[in-house]
Amino acid sequence: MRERVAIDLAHLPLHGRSTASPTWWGTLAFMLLEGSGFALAIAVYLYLLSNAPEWPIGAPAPDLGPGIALTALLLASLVPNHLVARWAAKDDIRRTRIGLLVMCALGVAPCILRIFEFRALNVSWDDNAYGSILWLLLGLHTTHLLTDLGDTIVLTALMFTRHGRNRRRFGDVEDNAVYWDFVVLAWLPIFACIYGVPRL
Amino acid sequence: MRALAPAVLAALAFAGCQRETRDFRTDPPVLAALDDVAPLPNRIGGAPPDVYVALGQPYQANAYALSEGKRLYDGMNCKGCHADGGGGTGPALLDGWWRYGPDIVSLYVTLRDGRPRGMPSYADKLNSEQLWQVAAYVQTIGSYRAATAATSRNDQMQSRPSENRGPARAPLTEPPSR
Amino acid sequence: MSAPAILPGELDRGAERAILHRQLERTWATPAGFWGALTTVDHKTIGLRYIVTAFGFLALGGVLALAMRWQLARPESRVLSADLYNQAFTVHGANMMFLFAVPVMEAMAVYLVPLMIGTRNIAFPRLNAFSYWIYLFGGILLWAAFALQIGPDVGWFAYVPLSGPQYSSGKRADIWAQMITFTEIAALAIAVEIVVTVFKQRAPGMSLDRIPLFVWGALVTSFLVMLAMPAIMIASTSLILDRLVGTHFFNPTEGGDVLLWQHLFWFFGHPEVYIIFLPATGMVSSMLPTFARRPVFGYLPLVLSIVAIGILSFGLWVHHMFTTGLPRLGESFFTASSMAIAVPAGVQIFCWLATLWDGRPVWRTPLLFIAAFIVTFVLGGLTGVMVASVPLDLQVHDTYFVVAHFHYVLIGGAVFPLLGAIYYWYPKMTGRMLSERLGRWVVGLIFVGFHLTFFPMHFLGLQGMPRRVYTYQPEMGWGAANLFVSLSSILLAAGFALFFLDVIRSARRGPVAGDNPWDASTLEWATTSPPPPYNFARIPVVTSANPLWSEREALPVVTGLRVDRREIVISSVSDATPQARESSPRDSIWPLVTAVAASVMLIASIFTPWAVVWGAIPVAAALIGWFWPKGLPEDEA
Amino acid sequence: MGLKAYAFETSIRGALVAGALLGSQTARADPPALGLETIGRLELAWTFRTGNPRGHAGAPAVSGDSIFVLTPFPHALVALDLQGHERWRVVPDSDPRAEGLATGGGVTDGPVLAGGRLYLTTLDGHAMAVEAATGRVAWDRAVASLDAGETLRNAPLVQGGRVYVGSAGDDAGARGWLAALDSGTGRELWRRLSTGPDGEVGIGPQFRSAYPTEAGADLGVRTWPPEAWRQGGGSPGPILADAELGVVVYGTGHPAPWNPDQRPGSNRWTSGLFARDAATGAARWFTPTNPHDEHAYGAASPNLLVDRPWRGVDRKLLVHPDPNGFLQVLDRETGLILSAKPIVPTNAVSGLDAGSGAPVRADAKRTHADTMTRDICPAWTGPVLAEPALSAETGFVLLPTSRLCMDLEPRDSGVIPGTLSIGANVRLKVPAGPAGALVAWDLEREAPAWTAEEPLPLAGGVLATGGLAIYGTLDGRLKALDARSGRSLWEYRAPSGIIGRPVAFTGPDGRAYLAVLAGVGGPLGQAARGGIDVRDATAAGGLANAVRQAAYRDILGQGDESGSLLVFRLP
Repeated sequence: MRERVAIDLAHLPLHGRSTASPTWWGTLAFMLLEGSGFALAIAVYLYLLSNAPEWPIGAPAPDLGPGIALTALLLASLVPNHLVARWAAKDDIRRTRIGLLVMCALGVAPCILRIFEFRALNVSWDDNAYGSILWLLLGLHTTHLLTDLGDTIVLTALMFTRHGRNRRRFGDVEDNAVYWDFVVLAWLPIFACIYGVPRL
Repeated sequence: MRALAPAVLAALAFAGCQRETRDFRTDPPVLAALDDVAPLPNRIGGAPPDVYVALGQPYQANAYALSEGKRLYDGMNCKGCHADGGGGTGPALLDGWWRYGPDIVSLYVTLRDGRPRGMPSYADKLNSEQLWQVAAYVQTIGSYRAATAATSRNDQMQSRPSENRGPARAPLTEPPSR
Repeated sequence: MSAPAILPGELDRGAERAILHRQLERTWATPAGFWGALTTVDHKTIGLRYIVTAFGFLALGGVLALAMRWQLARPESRVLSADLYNQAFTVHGANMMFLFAVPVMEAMAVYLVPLMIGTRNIAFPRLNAFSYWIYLFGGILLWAAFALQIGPDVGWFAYVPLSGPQYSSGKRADIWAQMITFTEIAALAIAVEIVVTVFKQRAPGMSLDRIPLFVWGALVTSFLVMLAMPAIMIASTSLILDRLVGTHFFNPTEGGDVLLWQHLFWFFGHPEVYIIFLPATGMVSSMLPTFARRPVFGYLPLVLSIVAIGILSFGLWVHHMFTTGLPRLGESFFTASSMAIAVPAGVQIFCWLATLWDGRPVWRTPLLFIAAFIVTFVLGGLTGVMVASVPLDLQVHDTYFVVAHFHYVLIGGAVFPLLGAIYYWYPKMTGRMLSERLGRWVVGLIFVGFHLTFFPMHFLGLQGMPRRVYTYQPEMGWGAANLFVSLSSILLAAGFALFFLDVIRSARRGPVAGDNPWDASTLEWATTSPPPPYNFARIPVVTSANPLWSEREALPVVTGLRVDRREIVISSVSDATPQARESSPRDSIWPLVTAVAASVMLIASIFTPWAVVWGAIPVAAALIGWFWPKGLPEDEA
Repeated sequence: MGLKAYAFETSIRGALVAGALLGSQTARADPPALGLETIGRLELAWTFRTGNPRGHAGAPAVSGDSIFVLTPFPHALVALDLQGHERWRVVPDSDPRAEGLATGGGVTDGPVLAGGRLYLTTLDGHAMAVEAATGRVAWDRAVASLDAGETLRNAPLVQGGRVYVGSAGDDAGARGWLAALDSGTGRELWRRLSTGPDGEVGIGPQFRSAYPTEAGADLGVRTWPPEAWRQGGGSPGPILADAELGVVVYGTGHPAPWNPDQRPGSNRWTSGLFARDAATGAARWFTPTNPHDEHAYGAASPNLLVDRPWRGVDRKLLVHPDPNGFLQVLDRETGLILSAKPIVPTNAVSGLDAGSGAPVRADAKRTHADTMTRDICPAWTGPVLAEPALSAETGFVLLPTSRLCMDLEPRDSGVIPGTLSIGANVRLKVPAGPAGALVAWDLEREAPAWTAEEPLPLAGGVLATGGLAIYGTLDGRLKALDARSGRSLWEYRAPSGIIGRPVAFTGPDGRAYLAVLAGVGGPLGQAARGGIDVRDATAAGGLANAVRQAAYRDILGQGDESGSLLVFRLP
């Protein structure tokens, strides 16, 4: 078919940032499908609750200590997270590197607390359905914590190599920050389910 | 064409794999032959029937047979004395330290003929195949056969960690005090 | 004649057309040979592979169906043992739903969507490659298990407690559940790709109201996948956990619930029907104007009904559970919403009829399939309205009436349009036409064979013949009808055999097609058949909903893209204004490596939960290999 | 104070000498008797190891300078002198099959001394009479059939020339019965069953129940599904006799199987209290306490006969600590329930219906086939497993209680000879708070006078003597409390847990003795000795689940390879 040139796009940037980036939208899409996974897991929790004559079943409510500490830590991590995103948006390699190191530490710490959190549930996954759904919820979120931590660590390593000074990588740092927001925010309803609902 | 040779080889290797067969009905002559155990004079251990070996010891590594055994264990009131392996009126089975040893033939003879201290005979209640199934299941309770096949927990009150949960459970290293 | 060396940063502006093609070829082409086959990320190669694999599974599933019909042809037949029959109907159902219907629809989207919206590759092409491998390994898992006689034997929806730890010994149900995981990972990956491709990679000027209807169908389907498939992931994961580590999600004694399974399953399972059906309607809407020789009637109502069906499909799941004794009010609600979905479905059908009515129909094979689809689907829809009413559903639940109903909906509603779509797009995919003469035979045999096979099943169901029985007694009086059904199924099989024959034969010997054999209006016909690795030498600019009909002299295109790296145009979501020149990743072996590592982890986790821990390490390593920059021009920004 | 304790002749568990009356009658100025002041000086005189590892329930019998111990199955009857030397030993033939029917640890009780003879029953179904002086077996009768699932657990009751023997084995689907034998020859005089037609049960013209629900022909058949009464359970518990009224009184066990949905109906005459004519066995009255028993409670708990004023009128009372957690006080002439108050935390039963005497069950704790009901209190073992005692000095009834709860899931089960058709999955649980307590019940106020809490359930009987309450615990402590206040006065650490009942007596030397059997076992102590794998929460009737809890874990390792008789003496 014959063609006629209508527009010249040479002026466009070689890489789109934020909403102009497919990665950003891809991250959003993954958040949507994982979010619907979280929502369904919570729906399972509420469904089992609605069937049970008593809740929690055969166990005291989970101890609050580790859970509250972890929630506080996650919420606090949002501040450096947004700072890193801002520095990355400004292509500030030095601050981005420091910020990512901080975020690595803030990714490891919740994982350690999570170990104590599993112990604080006061119920094993094979005791009853209440224990099962608690472990599933916590396990599901832990998977997200771990994957994002792995992502952050690899990205941090990457930023310290010659590939770091690249707008594409700064964009990755921004997308990673968006995903961390999701991991933190997805935790809040789960936290309410695990710790709040048995105390109602 | 070069890719074809490995594919054919792989298919042949695959064809050699063991199939998990589930016969819902066993031939009567096989049933009769399955009862032909040769226990030692003290009735502990012994030789399984030839047909059992010829069939490839079909009960101990077959999940279906094991779960049939578990179903019978429940239905034949084994639980009344041995609970879910923890014992009670009868001795515990979970610990694997058994009065008549871990041998499948011992278990078969125990189930078929009973034992003096209260273990009844099931010879007139179960056929030989069912006896083998229960014997094989009981063996898995004591962890004498780990591995390739296991039953899982039942949809009922949780009594002990699921059979196939986590790494295989090793028998205790010391006999428990009696 | 070789192309001159490509300079770093070189643009496509000045080059002659032939040189430009060679430069793009060098940048975009997958190397020939085995290694190239393993590493390619070309959406066309992967899409074709996907389609061929899916049809391969269709053929396998069809053979199983024939085996079951052979067994059921006579009362108390001994062709298949009870155990084998259980596996046969389970593998048939699971195969057709998870390995054929959903993947083939997504595969068609993988192949067609980038072409139809005028871009050079799908978004996240490596994820696309990964998706195919994972899908393939999942399919092999199911069929290898069946060959080893450890195939699942619990029905394609694997209801607990039958599939639970107590009643389903061995690893059969686990294989079903893990096969689900494989295919869901594959489907979710494609859904993400399609959404991002449609949102961000449309040719400049392709605003929302110029998107081809098939792309709309694929887009809404992708959202359905992202919202519904997590339900089955949660369900199958819970089932595996129940079976492997002794959780109690479905153990009523310890606070679990067996109905929870059905809720989760049908929360996915009902949208699943529309995941299969919506792309099919999209295909119909895209093919119809070509053969009616006029733009589709009611573009906006068609788009709105696709979206409406997508939304309503989430409110229907309980109508699969009417016999479980739910509260009356809930049943009434779900009956009402089941009826409500007939409205957008009806709007679509009337739009199609209006398009035909007003056009000058050219009765080629694809249009014949569309006609077969409309007739059959309307019949299936009618029985659907019948089973959506609680009293009748109680009567025919789990009988052959339901078998007949869903085969009418699925084969009539999805397979007929799909076969038409294969006839329609085959020239684009291969450069050659399928035989029109054989095509008419195929339509005839399949249409007649289908109705003769499945229509009598309605009566068998009303006579009380239950589903999933491996035999029946002569006194039941079902023998004659069953024999008739079984004989008719040979006719249906013959139609499919002829179709496969034509497809294989025409790939080499069919008449050469040319760029646009049907004189169609959408962008995929603007490029060569088959398209080059880069799809379009220059990305088109879209000025209407039927660009090839409105720009008959010369297609407006863009320039200014680099030829030394794989470059695509990123455009805005609503009106497709160009925003950036983005790079598209090169071929890579890492998606395959990751898929192998993930498969090892998933299959091993059927046997031990520790596989998840140890198996995650190679998966993570492979992912790092996948994403670590290699210093290529594509990494520039 | 108008109070008379039927301590010895009518003793439920055969100790000749027990309780306050003897203590006070034989008291001399010097040497001192066992009492509040002297208990601190009590010291161990000697021990005798029985060589039997099972649980040692009940008490030894004492006569003059001899102590008689019947060891658990396989039994040996041993006569010892007061220095601990063996005089003679009788080892009856034993049928090892009895072990397979020995539910709840298979503890037995006895012997009983009467008229120079020792009467005993064996687990494998024999009733025997042995000359106390020589150890010669006077007679030996097989009265219970192992083939039918019957065993003998409770000590016989000897009174008026008759030996009363009650069967055990309702978990094996056996019909419970009470038989009377001639004490001279062992000839069976009559046998009455707990289920079946009126003729077999002994319902006749003499039968007058205080409750209208008990009237009607063949209730023992009609309140069951067809033929289900043939394996209906209802084994008698400990038997008491009132010579004045000429009756024997006992509770019947729970119906079989456990699953209530397999036996719709009120399942007469299980889970209730029977009074029978001592001479003919004809039923006088029956008071149901757990009709259509859903929790395997039964009513076969050890009772007390007390004569005291009740609301201003002198009455012959039956004090019955029912397994459903309520202490019931009945008029034993009519079977009318006068009072019912919970003695442990309960939730399965909220109270008694005044008109029918039937318990009012809480809907949340009802049980059905294949459905688990959680946290039912009390557990199937009931609150009182061993003999309570009446403290003569205070008038309090001393109740050794356990406060266990349970999760119960009844399941369908069939009767297969030689097996136990329990068919239920059960887990015992220790609720928050102490698992046991010695409760001093004030009959007047219908409330506890004081409660001595124990970390473990109490499974052994209580001795009330000299103003003291003496009892043993599962973790092997023998304790003496002040019966007025519950203040702890003395404690001794035994080599094994105690489920036996202490006896006090005065020897020919005039010194005060205390004897008790140590040897943990029984339904609440079985796990201590090993042989149970606590990884299975349902092992040993669900006991394993309780033992896995921290509160109960102390019991592990309390078992000894052999039980022993501990004999204490005041200096």
